[in-house]
Amino acid sequence: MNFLQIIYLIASLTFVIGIKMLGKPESARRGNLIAAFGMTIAIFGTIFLYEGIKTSNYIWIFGGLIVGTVIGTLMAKKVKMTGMPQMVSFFNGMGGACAGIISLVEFDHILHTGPFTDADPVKLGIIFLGLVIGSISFAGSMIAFGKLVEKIKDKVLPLQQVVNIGLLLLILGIAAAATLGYITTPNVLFLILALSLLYGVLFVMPIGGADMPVVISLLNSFTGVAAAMGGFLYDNKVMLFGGILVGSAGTLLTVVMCKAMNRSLTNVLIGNFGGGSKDAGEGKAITGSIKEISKSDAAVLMKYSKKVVIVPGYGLAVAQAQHICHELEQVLEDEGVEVKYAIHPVAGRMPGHMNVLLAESNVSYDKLIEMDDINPEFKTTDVVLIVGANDVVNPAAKNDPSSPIYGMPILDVEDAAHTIVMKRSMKAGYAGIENELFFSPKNSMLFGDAKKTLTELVSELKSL
Amino acid sequence: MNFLQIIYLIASLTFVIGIKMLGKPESARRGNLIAAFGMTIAIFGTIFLYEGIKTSNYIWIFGGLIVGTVIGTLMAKKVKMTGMPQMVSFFNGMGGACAGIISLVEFDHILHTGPFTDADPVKLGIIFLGLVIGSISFAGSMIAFGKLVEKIKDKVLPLQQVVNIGLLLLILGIAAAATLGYITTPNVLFLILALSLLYGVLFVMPIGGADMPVVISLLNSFTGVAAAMGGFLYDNKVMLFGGILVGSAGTLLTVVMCKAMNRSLTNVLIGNFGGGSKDAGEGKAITGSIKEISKSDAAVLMKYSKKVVIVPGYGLAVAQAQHICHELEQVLEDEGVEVKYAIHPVAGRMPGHMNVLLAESNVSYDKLIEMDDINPEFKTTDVVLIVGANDVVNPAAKNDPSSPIYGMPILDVEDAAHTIVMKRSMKAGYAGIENELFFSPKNSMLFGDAKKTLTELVSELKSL
Amino acid sequence: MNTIIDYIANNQLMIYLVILMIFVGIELIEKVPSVLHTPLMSGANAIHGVVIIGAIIIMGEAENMYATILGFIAVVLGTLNVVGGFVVTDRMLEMFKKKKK
Amino acid sequence: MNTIIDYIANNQLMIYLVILMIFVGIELIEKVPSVLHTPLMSGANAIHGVVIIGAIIIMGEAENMYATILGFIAVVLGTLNVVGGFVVTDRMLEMFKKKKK
Amino acid sequence: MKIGTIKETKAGENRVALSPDVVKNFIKQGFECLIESGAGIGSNFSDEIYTAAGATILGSAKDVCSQADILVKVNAPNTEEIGQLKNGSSLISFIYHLTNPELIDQLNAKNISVFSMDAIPRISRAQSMDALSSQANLAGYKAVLLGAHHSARIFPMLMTAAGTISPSKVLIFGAGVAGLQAIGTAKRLGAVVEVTDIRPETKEQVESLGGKFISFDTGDVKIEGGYVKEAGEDTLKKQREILTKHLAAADVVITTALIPGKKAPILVTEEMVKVMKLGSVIIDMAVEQGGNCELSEAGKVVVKHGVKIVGETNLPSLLSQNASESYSKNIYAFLTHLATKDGLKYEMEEEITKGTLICKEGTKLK
Amino acid sequence: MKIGTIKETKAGENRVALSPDVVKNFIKQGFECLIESGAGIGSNFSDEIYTAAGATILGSAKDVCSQADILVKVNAPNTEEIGQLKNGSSLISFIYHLTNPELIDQLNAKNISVFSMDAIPRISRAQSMDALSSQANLAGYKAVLLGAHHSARIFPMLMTAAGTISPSKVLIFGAGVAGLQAIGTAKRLGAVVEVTDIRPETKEQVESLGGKFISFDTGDVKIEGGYVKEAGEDTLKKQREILTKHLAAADVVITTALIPGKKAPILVTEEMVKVMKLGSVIIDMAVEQGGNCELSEAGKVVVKHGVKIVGETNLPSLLSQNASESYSKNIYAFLTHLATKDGLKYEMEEEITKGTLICKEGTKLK
Ligand SMILES: NC(=O)c1ccc[n+]([C@@H]2O[C@H](COP(=O)([O-])OP(=O)(O)OC[C@H]3O[C@@H](n4cnc5c(N)ncnc54)[C@H](OP(=O)(O)O)[C@@H]3O)[C@@H](O)[C@H]2O)c1
Ligand SMILES: NC(=O)c1ccc[n+]([C@@H]2O[C@H](COP(=O)([O-])OP(=O)(O)OC[C@H]3O[C@@H](n4cnc5c(N)ncnc54)[C@H](OP(=O)(O)O)[C@@H]3O)[C@@H](O)[C@H]2O)c1
Ligand SMILES: NC(=O)c1ccc[n+]([C@@H]2O[C@H](COP(=O)([O-])OP(=O)(O)OC[C@H]3O[C@@H](n4cnc5c(N)ncnc54)[C@H](O)[C@@H]3O)[C@@H](O)[C@H]2O)c1
Ligand SMILES: NC(=O)c1ccc[n+]([C@@H]2O[C@H](COP(=O)([O-])OP(=O)(O)OC[C@H]3O[C@@H](n4cnc5c(N)ncnc54)[C@H](O)[C@@H]3O)[C@@H](O)[C@H]2O)c1
Repeated sequence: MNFLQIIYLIASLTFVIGIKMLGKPESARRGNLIAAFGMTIAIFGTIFLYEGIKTSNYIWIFGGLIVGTVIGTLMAKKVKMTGMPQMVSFFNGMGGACAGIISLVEFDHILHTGPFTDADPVKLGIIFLGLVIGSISFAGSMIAFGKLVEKIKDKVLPLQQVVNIGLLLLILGIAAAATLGYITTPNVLFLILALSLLYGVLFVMPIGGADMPVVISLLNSFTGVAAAMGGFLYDNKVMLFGGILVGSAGTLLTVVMCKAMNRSLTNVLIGNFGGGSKDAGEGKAITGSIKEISKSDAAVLMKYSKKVVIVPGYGLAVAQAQHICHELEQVLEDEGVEVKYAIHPVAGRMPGHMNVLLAESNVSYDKLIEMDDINPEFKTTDVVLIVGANDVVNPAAKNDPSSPIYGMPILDVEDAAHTIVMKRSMKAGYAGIENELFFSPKNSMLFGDAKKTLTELVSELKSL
Repeated sequence: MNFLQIIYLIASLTFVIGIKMLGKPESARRGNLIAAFGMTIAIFGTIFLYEGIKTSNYIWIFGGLIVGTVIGTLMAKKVKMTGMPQMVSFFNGMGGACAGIISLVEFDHILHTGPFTDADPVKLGIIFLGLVIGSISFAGSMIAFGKLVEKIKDKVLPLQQVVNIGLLLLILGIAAAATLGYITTPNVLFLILALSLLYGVLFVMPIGGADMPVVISLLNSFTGVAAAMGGFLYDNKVMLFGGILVGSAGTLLTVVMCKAMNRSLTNVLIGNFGGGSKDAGEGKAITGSIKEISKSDAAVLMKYSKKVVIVPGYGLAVAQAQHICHELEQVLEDEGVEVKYAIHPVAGRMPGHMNVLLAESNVSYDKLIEMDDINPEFKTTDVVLIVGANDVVNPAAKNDPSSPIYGMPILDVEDAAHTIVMKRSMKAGYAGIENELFFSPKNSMLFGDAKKTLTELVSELKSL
Repeated sequence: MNTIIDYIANNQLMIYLVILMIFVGIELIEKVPSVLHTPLMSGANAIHGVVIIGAIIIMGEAENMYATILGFIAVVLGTLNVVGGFVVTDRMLEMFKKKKK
Repeated sequence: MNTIIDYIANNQLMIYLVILMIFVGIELIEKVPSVLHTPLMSGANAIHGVVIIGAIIIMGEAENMYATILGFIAVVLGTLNVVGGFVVTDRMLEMFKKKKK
Repeated sequence: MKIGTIKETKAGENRVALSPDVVKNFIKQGFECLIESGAGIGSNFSDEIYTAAGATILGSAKDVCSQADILVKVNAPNTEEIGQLKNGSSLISFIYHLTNPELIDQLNAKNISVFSMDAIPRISRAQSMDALSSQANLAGYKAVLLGAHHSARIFPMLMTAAGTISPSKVLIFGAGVAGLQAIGTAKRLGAVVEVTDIRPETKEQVESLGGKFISFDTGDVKIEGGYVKEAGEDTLKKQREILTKHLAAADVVITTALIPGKKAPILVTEEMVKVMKLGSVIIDMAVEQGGNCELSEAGKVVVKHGVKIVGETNLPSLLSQNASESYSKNIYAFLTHLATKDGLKYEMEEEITKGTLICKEGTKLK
Repeated sequence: MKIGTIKETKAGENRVALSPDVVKNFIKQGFECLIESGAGIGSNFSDEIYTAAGATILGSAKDVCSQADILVKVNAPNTEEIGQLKNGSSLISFIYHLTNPELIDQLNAKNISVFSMDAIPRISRAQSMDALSSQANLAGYKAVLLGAHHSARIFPMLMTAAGTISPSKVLIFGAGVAGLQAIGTAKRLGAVVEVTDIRPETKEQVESLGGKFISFDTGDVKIEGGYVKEAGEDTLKKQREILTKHLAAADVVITTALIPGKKAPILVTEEMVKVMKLGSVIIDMAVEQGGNCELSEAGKVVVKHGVKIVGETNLPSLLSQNASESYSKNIYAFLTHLATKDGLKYEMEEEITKGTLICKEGTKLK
């Protein structure tokens, strides 16, 4: 038993260290493994060293472990990269359910010893709390999962917020009443369970699909708190530790994620319901949906690329961002990334505009590649960074005979694995037409003045 | 008493928050005040709420507090900015002494209840450890103080390291023996005290004056540990908390400080004894002593300046650092710092070399100031950043008739409050002569390739 | 009021611990590049799978059918959370495998 | 060996606490600009002046001359550490007063 | 099909309509190329290079004209050359048909289909054929160099042991293709560049090249198809007033303002020249259309009131090699747009054909 | 004391030894300045500007010469001018006394003290008087512009709708003052710049300006006082070999190699010119000392083997205004170093005086 405490201590440490390492790209993977190691010893330590575990139940325990491991591994391995968020949501829901079940069983234990109103109110409170939080987390995660696999649509009831808040207060009120002995029927447990599940559903239901990751992160920290309740219940340090850690880190992570999306948490939870598309500029009517990328994501994406092609356009000139663009190129090259510039013959506003600009910032002539030479290279390009260019990468020139630029040769940036368009808004360029590239699933927008944004991108890259 | 615990809890939190805020220039001052607030409530809480404090002793307590406060405030207020490190060292020593005295008194308490060998060995061990660490910290700090006010010279005994380690082992051996009851005379306490004081002296004695800040930081974390011993002794959470926090933070700070000086801790403690001057290059014999500055210090110095003048020289051209130099200028200007370039007529290797260079990087012509116009301005300049220039700022041109550059007009950078010279080594420039500016007390060297260093400087500035 | 103070005082260590943990959790997340947000969330998700320990305990201590069945389900779900969580995280982090320089 | 394990297990909370504190201490110092090293050191110096609490306790509990004298000295020294420490730190930080932008 | 070109006969013309590179491309497409011996020499293309590229060198212009199905030229042919053309063949060159009506009549008489390179519409997909742009671009560069050449001062600022040389001030009128390239070039050389234009949207473009824009109220300016259609006398007067003080400070002035098919607007009057500094230089790029400066004389460098006024009429020809290369690439893009292997396709509804085709087999279309 | 200057009589010389700014400074110092009417006109300094600066304008050179205590000039005076000089007065100008012994005799005959501006020692404190540097600097800039002027290609790379224009290659021989400024200027204009020099330490300097250095073994080169004293035939041969392939790729070649007091080394032989491209340009800055190119002719632009060889002998004069300003500042620094209000102080041990004083009151010192 004492030895188990030390195992728990070590496991707790691996969680902290693991999370810390997860915060840096180069150590993230090892961090995950370290935490997994800690978890493993905690689990087996508990099985073999925890007093009270009946060896007769080993079969169930190992059976459950094996079943869970097989299913979990299969699911996790099979899911496509794009399906990761729903997978996380699903597993999170499992954790929540697990926490809820613990509360159910513990409540049952209490009932076996007498009317639950005689029990320690603290313990009772913890059990109810664990049940409430675990159930919300479970139900919410499942709804989030459903939304992400697009089985469930966003739905806003009238007075949604009022209903939600009322329901939550109701649940907490019932739980408090039961804890303090004002309610005596043991069935109150199932009432709480049912209401909590309902709340979980209602909570997530109206939130937009694009905001799901934030919601999952929040539910994630809920589950953490639910796990911590288990820790209190059993006076189990590792559960407490792991749970609280995830609870606090998860909450901050949620806030940070909102920030990275330039929104506030309340905004995600209450305001801005509905579809995922976002009208970022005062430009023309936008039909498809665009995706924004944060500077740090863009930085990591480029840093871990083999080949990046920069497409400069008139916006680079307007922002006078040529020097910092050269700096970006150099930072990437220092990281071992191959960087080239794709120069469209009419980029800018005068023949050779980009040449004048880039030569000023000392970009080597070998790096400036003509359109005809770079076009076949896009297929092998990981990221194309389009800096203040628009018409010269507009596929309408190829696809839309009615477009004023139809017939103009363009840079085939769509052949690359990712494109990032850096401009201030969704406004059109010289030709005054919309650009469907912006709505391509491979494309992300990085809004802002080119000089400012590039400067920040360089900082991000350096701090990675 | 319970209320006191809450006070302690709050105080502990203020310490963490205080230290966190001390880590950022804009919040540092408030952080200090917050910690001071926590300390105040902890002190008065203890006085009024701690069970066992006799009101008859209030006079002594308040007397001591008043005496300490008056002396402490006076000393702290009177000391010159340049005398800060010795002041810190002095106060640190006081804390160490205080911790030592606590051990003395507690040991005395034990003696009053019977032979100390009967006492709880854990308690005994803690008392001895507190005494040892406190005394070392006290003696070491006093020596460090003496060195900083230049009353004490560096002195290395033969076999210094062996003697030191032997002495430390001896002290710990005696303390262990006494704890475990192998030594029975109470006088062992004084032996330990004496030996610890001696060790403190020997420990700091040989370390070079320039390395003192690192040593003080280390002694500081020692005192923290000594305070934590007090915490264990009285099961006093706030002492424990504050002590360990300072112990761990102080230790890391020591390491970080070494890193910032480009040295390792062992190097400071064992190697490289002797004078404070450092031979950073393969240049000619250096007579005076030079001072290095870290990039982040340089960054903060410039950021909090009103006016910075950049003196470019041939090294800027060699490093092709003109673009990043312009970037530095812009970052500083964004911070509200006035930035100008002082162009010496023969800087570089051809007439107008600096103009060609800086125009390439788009530095505005208005910022390029001729020597005759900028010279009177240096008096009102906070920082002059000399990038790869040497002869053009060499005072020998004015002072040393035998110098080959005697009679050449130079930039009077010495009139400014600070100068920072950025170059790769102590090597001479075109004229092949040494530059006494480098040894000026107002000057700091920032060694490294101009491009690389400026790039890092810009990153530092952005991250501040 | 007093009971609260007493409670706090009696569970001091626990409270210190909880506060410190929250502190550590926050401190760890500050300044994480946003590309790591999802893996981090996923990793944290796996870590709260530590709730499995509770499941193991109820399963291990189970004496009746109710507890056995629920316990078994809890173990399975908890394991799903842990194993799935860590494996998914690892897969997400594969993109950082390629290390250069 | 067993005694050590027992000791650890019995003082678990304390150990968690100490480890976490160390962790927090380290986490706080990472990435501090070096110009703040000296003020930070000075601020930390003031904080370990918390040893004054010990001094107050021995002083407060003092019954004999020995304890009284030593206690008094300890209080004075501790106060010096605390007050001097905070004031010096504050003075150092004056340079950051001027805030622009 | 045979594409031919001959040596340009216009005085001072060093360009040629087909570069060896483009010859190579045409031959790859299945055309035949006929080149008059020595036609490329002014652009540093020797007969040997052409032969190596696969062209047939013919001894005289007559040989080429009489054999070519399509004659490509830089300048419009003279009467003699028209006489030698194969009846019913096609001609592609700068024509400026509005100012040359009798030329059109002569060509019509010989049933020549005429495409005018100066009439390429300014639409996105025609950019690669836009010879006016390609030549104006080079002219903008050359104008700056000519300014620097004629100035007794250097462009960049230099701080030297012998004192500081202040940078030259370059003042550019018109931020079209030529003007923008001039800004870029003058900035490169280190000058302080000021620019004025009556199209307000050029402000951003000027600044994107690091130039300083001088704004003034441009109330009554009409713009059509990217070109200034008309600028009222009011605007011009206002402009002159504001610019006088900038002129007084300028070391080099470059004027590029053109209104297609009209006499160039007078931007710098004699009065304004008088305020300029001794030794300053004006490069009047519009001199052929009458000049933006009242005092400029086509084809001459004159000194008036101490100011050198350079009236070079054919700036691209001074960069003959690059100019010929660009022009032939424009021709190539244009011809591959128009031609099938059997002849030219006359899609009269297609914008480019419609814009450029002046006469079709004896019928005057414009 | 009266300082005077006259209009330069050497053909093609537009410079003048005193600029209005410097006149102002001299007058502030208590000197009197005499200027021949029209002396500054070639540098855009009118008589009015001089008058405004405080100078006395005199009608003829004779008037100035006969009154001035110190005559400052750019070029050495001719026989007629020497005849007009006041007996016992002083003369400051470029003299090149080694190549002009009879000039010295004439001056001695009139008891003139002669300071030669070409003999300013290259020491740090004399940098502000170093007229060779100040003029070479401007010459380096001008050489590039001349190269660009004579080339049929533009310097920068341009990627346009009409195809990509590749950048010009500029090859520079000699990275002295002129060579370095040429690198800077050619880089600015966007050319790809290659440089060669026999002093290996110039590699870093070349690179500091963004040029590419072509190294070769320079075993037997002797350097003295910053100048190349002698370069063996071996080195020159090796250099020629290595450079031939660079020459074949070059569009503009600028040669600046000088060895003081000797005939300039031949760096580009006729054989080497033959490998060069049609239409490429050589600017031979050493043409006055015999030229670095075998085929160059002083004062002329010749075309040989299809290569334009520009033999401009007086490049600074083409930038007369800046050149005069710099030269006069050199003169000013020199004179304030030498002069007291009562006359010149002849501290014969002082390095600058010692270096520059050719004759003192009738005695030839060198
Ligand atoms: N090269 C020539 O000779 C020439 C001459 C005349 C016309 N054109 C035409 O010009 C166009 C050139 O294409 P392009 O792609 O280079 O330019 P573009 O299509 O005009 O697009 C430029 C884009 O840059 C963005 N931008 C402007 N300022 C910015 C800033 N400070 N920071 C970040 N982004 C900024 C603008 O979007 P936001 O406003 O949303 O930021 C704009 O959509 C073609 O249509 C071509 O036909 C070319
Ligand atoms: N302007 C002209 O016309 C001309 C012509 C000829 C001679 N000169 C002479 O050249 C000198 C010019 O003075 P100056 O102050 O500009 O140059 P300098 O005295 O030659 O000093 C340049 C300094 O830059 C440092 N440096 C070189 N490469 C560097 C790099 N990559 N990163 C950082 N630092 C680097 C060198 O120190 P480290 O090696 O330690 O890095 C060197 O001490 C004067 O003596 C002048 O008389 C001028
Ligand atoms: N297809 C394309 O994308 C394409 C290609 C080339 C040019 N263009 C556009 O065509 C337009 C003109 O180009 P250009 O260089 O041939 O122009 P241009 O030679 O016709 O005129 C030069 C400039 O002079 C200006 N100007 C006229 N009168 C003036 C006055 N009184 N004062 C000052 N400035 C005056 C005009 O506004 C124009 O900017 C521009 O909008 C250019 O972007 C488009
Ligand atoms: N006081 C000063 O600080 C000062 C002022 C000006 C010049 N200088 C120094 O004087 C020196 C020469 O300056 P300059 O411009 O008047 O030089 P220069 O005109 O005498 O010669 C030009 C260059 O040609 C090179 N050269 C000679 N023979 C060559 C060959 N065969 N092949 C290639 N290159 C050859 C020389 O090395 C020199 O670099 C330089 O070291 C310069 O830095 C010093």
